Amino acid sequence: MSPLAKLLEAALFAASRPLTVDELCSLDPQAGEGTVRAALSEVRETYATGGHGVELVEIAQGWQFLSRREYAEAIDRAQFTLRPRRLSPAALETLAIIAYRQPVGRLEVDEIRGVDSGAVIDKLVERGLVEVVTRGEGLGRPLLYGTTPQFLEVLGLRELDELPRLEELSVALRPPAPAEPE
Amino acid sequence: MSPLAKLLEAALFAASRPLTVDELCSLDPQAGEGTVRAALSEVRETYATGGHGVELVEIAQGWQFLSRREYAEAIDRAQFTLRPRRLSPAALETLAIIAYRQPVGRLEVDEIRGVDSGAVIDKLVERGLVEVVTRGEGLGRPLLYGTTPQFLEVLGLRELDELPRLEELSVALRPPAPAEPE
Amino acid sequence: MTTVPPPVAPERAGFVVELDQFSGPLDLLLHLIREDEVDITDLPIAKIADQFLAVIDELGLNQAADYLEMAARLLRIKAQLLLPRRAGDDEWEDPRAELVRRLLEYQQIRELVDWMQQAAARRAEQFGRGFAPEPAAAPPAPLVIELNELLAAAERVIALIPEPMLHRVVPRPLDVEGATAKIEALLAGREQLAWRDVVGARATVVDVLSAFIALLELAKRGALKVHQDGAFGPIVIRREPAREAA
Repeated sequence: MSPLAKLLEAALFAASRPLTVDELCSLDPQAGEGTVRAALSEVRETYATGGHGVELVEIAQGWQFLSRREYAEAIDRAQFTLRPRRLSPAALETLAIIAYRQPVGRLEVDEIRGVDSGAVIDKLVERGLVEVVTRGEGLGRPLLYGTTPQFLEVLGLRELDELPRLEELSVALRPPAPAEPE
Repeated sequence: MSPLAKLLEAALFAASRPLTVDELCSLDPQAGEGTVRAALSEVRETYATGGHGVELVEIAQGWQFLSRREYAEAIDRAQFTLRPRRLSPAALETLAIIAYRQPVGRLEVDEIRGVDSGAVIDKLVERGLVEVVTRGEGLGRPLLYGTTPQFLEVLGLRELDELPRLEELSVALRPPAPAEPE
Repeated sequence: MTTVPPPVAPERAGFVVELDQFSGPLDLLLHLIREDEVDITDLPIAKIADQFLAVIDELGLNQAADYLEMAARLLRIKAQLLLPRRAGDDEWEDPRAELVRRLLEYQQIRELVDWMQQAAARRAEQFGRGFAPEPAAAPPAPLVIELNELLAAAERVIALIPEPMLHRVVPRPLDVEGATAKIEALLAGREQLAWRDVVGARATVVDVLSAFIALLELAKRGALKVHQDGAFGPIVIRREPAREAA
């Protein structure tokens, strides 16, 4: 490819949206629109004929690289767009407290962990692992949190009862009150 | 290029971050790691020899397409994409200490820098460069921090061991040279 | 001659977290040492201490704890060096040694920072793919949690809980009565207390507030006197002579 074509290729790759011909012209003040259009064709031809997995497509009055349709499914399946996530130790701790003590309020979680857990709880809610299940008694009627069905799903459990009963848990993470019949 | 190479090309093009070999393998459950690595080389060769504006680079324990250096200025000037914010000296100091001493607690960082580093560490966590990796022993079981893959990405490193070895530094912690007459 | 970057705006000087000029007291010290072109390992402490004090004064850092602490350290070393010592005393340890070690270590960090800055600048010359697929179309990131990870987290939480074990957790109000009783008990045994004796080393904010209010209350009642030699000095609590008999 010509130097101008390579510059366009680099810019189209790096841009966060389709680029118009005008914008592409601004990359090289010396080059006229005709030259830029010719270089653009060069890039498109290279990707069209060279047997590539991506192609240069005219879209929304501009130009953009897109992966070819035939690969879309495989890429979707691999779920690359977001990095597979593990929970941070802080999130796991908070989740453990909520799982074993639910329904439980933020203050109580803070007290057990010894640090402010508001942001961590919000993240867990965002991820659908935890949700507000009710409001507590007392000052301000605090929101009480519990785990969601998705929590069970991620852990591969059918029921909350399947969570292991550690001996120590009966001491430290014992539910605050005897369970009420439902 | 082979069909697998084209699939890898499409996936690497679509991703806005480095993809690990494991992730690339998940694209085609039939292909083994050896086949994937061979196809990866094929893609890299294509872009290395074909006179392209982008290249396939090994970075942050994975692979990523990046625009070639020579086009940085033109793309930057045209503002088609945001340049990452620069890190302050305080942030870099803290990062250096965490990178070399990980897992490391806040108090140790404070002591080496001679200042309270809590706010700086929080910022680094927020930017995804540093994360809590575990808790330490001892009083209050302090949170211990380590660097993330994104830290490698920002510095353009493949692995942590590409950081300079402490012995290579000119002012390494060894006895100073004999005093010269003044 | 010490040249210092332009001073910070005075209104910022109260609680200095991060300065534009220096990333901390060690950075400032290193700046002074480089300017004077002296050897770190043979630090001219008296001169550097004076320069350090002059700079924190000029920059209005008189309330920045980290800088003040370093200033105090420098003055102490300076004083120690002035003390006479016997010739040929092998036991003598250079009071500068610890500071020199920290400065060398810090200098090493600064060198790493230079290296990292260059690496980051080089990386910034290359752009990754700017276009990110529509978030709506993207499937959510797969989440991985292992059951044993969750259990390990539960165990960490358990280890965090101090004895005695936790029953029902409610937001704790100030416990002024408890603090009052504690101070009275301590004073029954001793004439004089330090603040630390009252609150202990692991006091929570609630403990500190409770103890402080209790102290003020007891002082008002004339049961004790609270004395502090100067700003930020240690707080001394003295029992008042048995007026309660009156």
